[in-house]
Amino acid sequence: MAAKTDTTDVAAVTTKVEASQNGKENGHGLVSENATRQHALDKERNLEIYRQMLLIRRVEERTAEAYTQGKIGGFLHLYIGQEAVAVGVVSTLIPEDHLVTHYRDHGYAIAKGCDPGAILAEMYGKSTGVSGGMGGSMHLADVSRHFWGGYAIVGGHLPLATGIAQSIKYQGKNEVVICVMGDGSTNIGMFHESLNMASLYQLPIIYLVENNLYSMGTPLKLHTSLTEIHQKARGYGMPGDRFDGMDVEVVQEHVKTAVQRARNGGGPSLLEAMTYRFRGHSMADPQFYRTRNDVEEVRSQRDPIHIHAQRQYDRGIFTEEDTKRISDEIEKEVIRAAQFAEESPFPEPEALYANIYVEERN
Amino acid sequence: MAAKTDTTDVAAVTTKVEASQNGKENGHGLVSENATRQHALDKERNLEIYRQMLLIRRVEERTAEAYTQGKIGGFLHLYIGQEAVAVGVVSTLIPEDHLVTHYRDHGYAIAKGCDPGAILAEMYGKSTGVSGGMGGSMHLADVSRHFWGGYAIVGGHLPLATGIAQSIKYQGKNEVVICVMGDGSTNIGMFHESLNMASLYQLPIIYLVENNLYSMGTPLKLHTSLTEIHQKARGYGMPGDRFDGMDVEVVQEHVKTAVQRARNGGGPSLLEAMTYRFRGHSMADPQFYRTRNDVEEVRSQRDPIHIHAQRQYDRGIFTEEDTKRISDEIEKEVIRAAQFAEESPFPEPEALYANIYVEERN
Amino acid sequence: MAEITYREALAQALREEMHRDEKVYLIGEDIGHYGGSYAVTKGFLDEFGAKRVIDAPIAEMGIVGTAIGAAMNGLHPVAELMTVNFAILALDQIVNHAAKLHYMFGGQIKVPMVVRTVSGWGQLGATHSQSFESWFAHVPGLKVVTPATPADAKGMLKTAIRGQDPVIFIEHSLLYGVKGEVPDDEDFLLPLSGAQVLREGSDVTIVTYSRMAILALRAAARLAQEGIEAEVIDMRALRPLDMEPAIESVMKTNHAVVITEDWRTLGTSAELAAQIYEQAFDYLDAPVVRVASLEVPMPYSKVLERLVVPDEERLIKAVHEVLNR
Amino acid sequence: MAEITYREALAQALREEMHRDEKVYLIGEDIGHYGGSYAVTKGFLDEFGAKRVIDAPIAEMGIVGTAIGAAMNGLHPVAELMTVNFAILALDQIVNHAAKLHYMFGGQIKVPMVVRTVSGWGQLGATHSQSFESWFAHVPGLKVVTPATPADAKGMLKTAIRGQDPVIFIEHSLLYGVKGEVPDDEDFLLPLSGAQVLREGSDVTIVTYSRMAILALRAAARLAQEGIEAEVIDMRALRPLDMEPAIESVMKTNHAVVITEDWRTLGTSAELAAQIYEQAFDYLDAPVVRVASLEVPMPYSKVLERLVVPDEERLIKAVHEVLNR
Ligand SMILES: Cc1ncc(C[n+]2csc(CCOP(=O)(O)OP(=O)(O)O)c2C)c(N)n1
Ligand SMILES: Cc1ncc(C[n+]2csc(CCOP(=O)(O)OP(=O)(O)O)c2C)c(N)n1
Ligand SMILES: [Mg+2]
Ligand SMILES: [Mg+2]
Repeated sequence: MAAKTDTTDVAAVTTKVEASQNGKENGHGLVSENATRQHALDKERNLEIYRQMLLIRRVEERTAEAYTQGKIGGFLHLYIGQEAVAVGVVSTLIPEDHLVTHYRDHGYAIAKGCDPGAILAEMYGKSTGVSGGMGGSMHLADVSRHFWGGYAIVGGHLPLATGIAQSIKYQGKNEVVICVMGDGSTNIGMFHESLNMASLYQLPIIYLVENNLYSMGTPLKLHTSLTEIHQKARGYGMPGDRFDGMDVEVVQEHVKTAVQRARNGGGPSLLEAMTYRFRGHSMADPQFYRTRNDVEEVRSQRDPIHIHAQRQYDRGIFTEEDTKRISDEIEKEVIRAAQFAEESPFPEPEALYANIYVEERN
Repeated sequence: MAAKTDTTDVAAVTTKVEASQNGKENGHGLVSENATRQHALDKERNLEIYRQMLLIRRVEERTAEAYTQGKIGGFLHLYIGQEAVAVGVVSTLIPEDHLVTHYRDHGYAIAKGCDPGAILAEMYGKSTGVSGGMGGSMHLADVSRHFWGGYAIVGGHLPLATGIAQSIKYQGKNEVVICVMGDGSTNIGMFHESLNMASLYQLPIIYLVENNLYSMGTPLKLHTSLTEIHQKARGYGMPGDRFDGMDVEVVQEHVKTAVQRARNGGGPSLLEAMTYRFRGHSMADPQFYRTRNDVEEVRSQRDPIHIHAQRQYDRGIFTEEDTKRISDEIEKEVIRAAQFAEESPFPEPEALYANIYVEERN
Repeated sequence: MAEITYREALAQALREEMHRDEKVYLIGEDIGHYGGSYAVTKGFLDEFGAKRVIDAPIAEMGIVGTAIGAAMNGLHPVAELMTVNFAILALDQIVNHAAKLHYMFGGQIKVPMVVRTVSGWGQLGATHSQSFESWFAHVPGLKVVTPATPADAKGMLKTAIRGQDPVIFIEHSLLYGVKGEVPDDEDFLLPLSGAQVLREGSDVTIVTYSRMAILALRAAARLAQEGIEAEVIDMRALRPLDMEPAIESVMKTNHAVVITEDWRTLGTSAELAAQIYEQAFDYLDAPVVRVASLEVPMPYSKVLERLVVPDEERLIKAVHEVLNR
Repeated sequence: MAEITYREALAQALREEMHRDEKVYLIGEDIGHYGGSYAVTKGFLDEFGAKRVIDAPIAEMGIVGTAIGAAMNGLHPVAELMTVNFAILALDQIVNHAAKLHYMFGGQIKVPMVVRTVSGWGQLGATHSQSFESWFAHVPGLKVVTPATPADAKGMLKTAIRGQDPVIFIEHSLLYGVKGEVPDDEDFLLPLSGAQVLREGSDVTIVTYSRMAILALRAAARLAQEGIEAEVIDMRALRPLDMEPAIESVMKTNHAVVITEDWRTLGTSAELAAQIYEQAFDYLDAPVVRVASLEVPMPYSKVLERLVVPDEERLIKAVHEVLNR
């Protein structure tokens, strides 16, 4: 990789951002009355968090492998390094809540409970894929879980998510919508039109920016005038909040507040999770714009999975056995998933003309 | 007209906005040393301001007449009521400075010094029009004066104006660009993309919003989430300022500050002039959305031409004779202009295929 | 049956469908307080309230995109884009989203929505006088309707609103005042495809749609006076495209003129002509003559504008040309 | 003369013109620090600096619009839109502004700029695999170039940059690696219009452009083995459109196949076919056969995708069909 550019700034993630502190406290603040029952709950919940983050990590690693083997085509954007955001966010939702995200969508698909086998099968272009092999890596979806999918036109899904929120309010439901995007996506016109309408109509939606410091290869301060992205909320009279996206407990606390506000009719929010991708933008990325050291620095100090596990060890919630058992299970699960993808059939030629229209003629 | 909607809010213009105060003071603050020389200068400058505002008013009245006589076609958007903004703004500029505005452009064309005859001829579709009869009312321009014209796609001219500012900085010139738009135009994506780029690249441009409380017939608070439009600047780390757009001296003071900042490399600003149109959005507007009283209330209390003249009378700068003389001159000028338009020839059929390309073949 | 204008027919369709189905709502610029830029939704705000008649900000992508999202989650939005010239600002939402979601996600997502928009001209200048129906009709996943009569306007809009797919419904500003017989039956529905013979004739086939279909009828009447019987085919919808009536007609008349209001090169006339050649090659006594707008940005001056858009004279000249008279 | 890739040819053109004229600058997403999404501008940031190689925010309207503004005021911007699929987000700036300003203001404003963008596919899914050249080429005021060879890529890009009008320069992602002879003369300029005969043949005329022209040459070689001599016409530019070589060829071969990578209905193939019929009607022994992409949103799965885009087999089948063999 090239010499480190003066424009990169991993400090933003290596040193936890301000907001993250109180987030952490609240995190601990969770502990309450009946200690042992609470301990069991704590353990169960935190192991599940751990399991999901690790599952995402391992599935992504397997995905990268399959891509290099030529079994997955097109653009492939890995979520490695950002696991705490998807897992933290989804853990604050009820199943009916809606999720819409961009093409870097594998983590959300897994957090929303999609079967890793069906996810890999989609990337393999198999008919058993979550989208029948028609969408691929960038277009995973499971509408039955209100996971509306990943979208590949930057910013294109913001108006859609806003409309879903509008339909919720129109129908008097109390569901909320989470709309995930990257830092680079906040510069496009659809961001402005969507946030204005959401605030104007006080819609139950949270715009969640995963600020991983790069828009593809363009560093944050070269692509946006206000690098404190959460402050863009001010232009819409909307609350904004920034927090450490590498610490799953912090993510949970901050997202929970916004979700509650939205559910109680308090309207939309703009959240900014400070995070970092440990891999290139896509598998094709030569990463001229940052150095190996940049990546190593963050990975070694701020790996979200390590941060979570370590805290639970320190709190005496996890034992080495717990995490060992889980990673063994996940290893098997990933092998099974890959096998499922491998063995699944490709779509029949008939699939070509299916689903262009719901009604061929009307 | 329909019953007054609970959503209109003429108070915003009938009661001068906060910012306007200090503006006014500074206005008086202009007075300096040698009183009599100053008095002469003051008089000359203020009579010119008066002349331009009244000329706009009379030309617009004549334009409306010609439209009802079927001599002007298409959409016609009058500037009556907003004269203080165009005249105040242009009076703070040097001739090399650039002006780009929306389709409500007659006032700026006149303030930038275009000949009323050529302006009316353009609306008549005559070859002697400022744009050769090809543009019409919405597309007046005189590039030799760096008046880049009126644009009819809402928000469409913002990126263009931003690019002109970029070319100025690129070439190391010290000119500035004024980009005028309406309140409704601040909701479109191009507003966001333009302001972000202008702030990111610290371009010499002032985005001036003429907030006349309506986006066509949609009241301010129904079309934008942050009705204090100047505060939208916060989303771009850009200074914002709001002021009374019915008082030409206030306009001058506030615009001057932003122009100086831009000229000195201080980057872009977002200004909001509180104003009101005394006519419909266009000649086709039935104005169901406001009452005659709404309009009368503002017109009677806040007519920009009256405010300016009255202050000069009070300050002993203007005499009745001065203003009478000027309005007589203007009356003649408008008659001459209309006559010029009437008598000018229509374009020859050849004009149809001229100017599609600069180079037919290359 | 009642004689009403194209505008009233559209208003009837919207009103009836909104009363029929709570899930139908309208969103667009100035459709409420202003009363609709072409007065189609005049009175709707009072009748249905601000929840179902939404005065949107000037945000074409937001208007269409939120409508798509609402449709995905079960509503039936009718989004209004003031004119087709501004619709191209929302093209990403229409082409990259509305048209693709059902297919791209393997059938999981439906987008039952209508985008109403308007073509037209009248000294509005270069940016406000364009026709883009050929662009929308080029895209698989969209249905594109271009009604010429009040009856079609009502019947096709009602079907579009009750349908399950995204429909681009393109009206014409110079047709709003045109009157015609329209059934007042609340279930008066017309298919979103299917061309029609508006006038029978044996000498030449005129293939067209929208306002040009009305103009063609007038030209046909004049041609009749000189003994030329023109058959006028109104395509009515451009996707899906029903060429059958046009082909059958050409097989009978052996001569075809295609007339459209958009630019000629790569415009709608190219596809209509190409398909006539492909499907009636051996029946054509002469090349199909295409009549379309001149290829210039629309000039404001009326003396030039009137030269750009096809008129009866140009159509009649084209008929003479194809008949070699 | 040197053998270089299409990618290198484009880089050469940009580099030479930037050295020649200070007024030329580049703006686009990831053209600098990333090195260009297709590596065309790799190394440019170091060579020319951030003032002339601007890594823009993701803001297609802003990128094109600011470039238009800079062009209005005397610069010669080359705006890069990462792919044509995102270009439709900037369509308003291109169609309602770049294409119209010179005309609409009576010749007062000039827009000397180039928009470089890319068509292509390769398991990129429905929103990333489209071709919209027919849309740009429909618009008076724009010039539209679709080079198939490294030499055209270089020579036409240089002319476009030195020109005074807005040019939409559409590359093809699957051509970047293709090599060809390219003059290294710094003033190697090629006209922005003018179709060319890439291969002579007497039996059938294949009319096409961009990547399909290369594919047509391969198909023609195979056809030759069965004794069919195909003449291949590369249109090179779609606006202005030069039909003469195609028409002359058809007058000789009496048979034509049009092959394009965009969707068939209302696509580029419609206009090309229509004009062949119009100008060579009496010379055609059979209807022109159009080969184009199947009318579906592009599926991701490779087993389906490969059925959508025209390949040599489909072209050869079409030639057999038109020759009735
Ligand atoms: C409208 C549009 N423009 C450009 C692209 C190409 N593109 C895909 S991802 C990307 C960068 C997005 O960065 P960011 O929003 O920060 O998300 P991240 O990849 O970092 O998660 C770009 C430029 C696109 N897909 N859509
Ligand atoms: C992109 C676009 N959408 C819609 C329109 C139609 N339109 C013209 S003016 C206007 C209202 C603009 O209001 P505002 O920006 O406040 O300016 P004002 O007319 O009040 O000066 C609308 C909706 C347009 N010209 N362009
Ligand atoms: Mg990012
Ligand atoms: Mg306004």
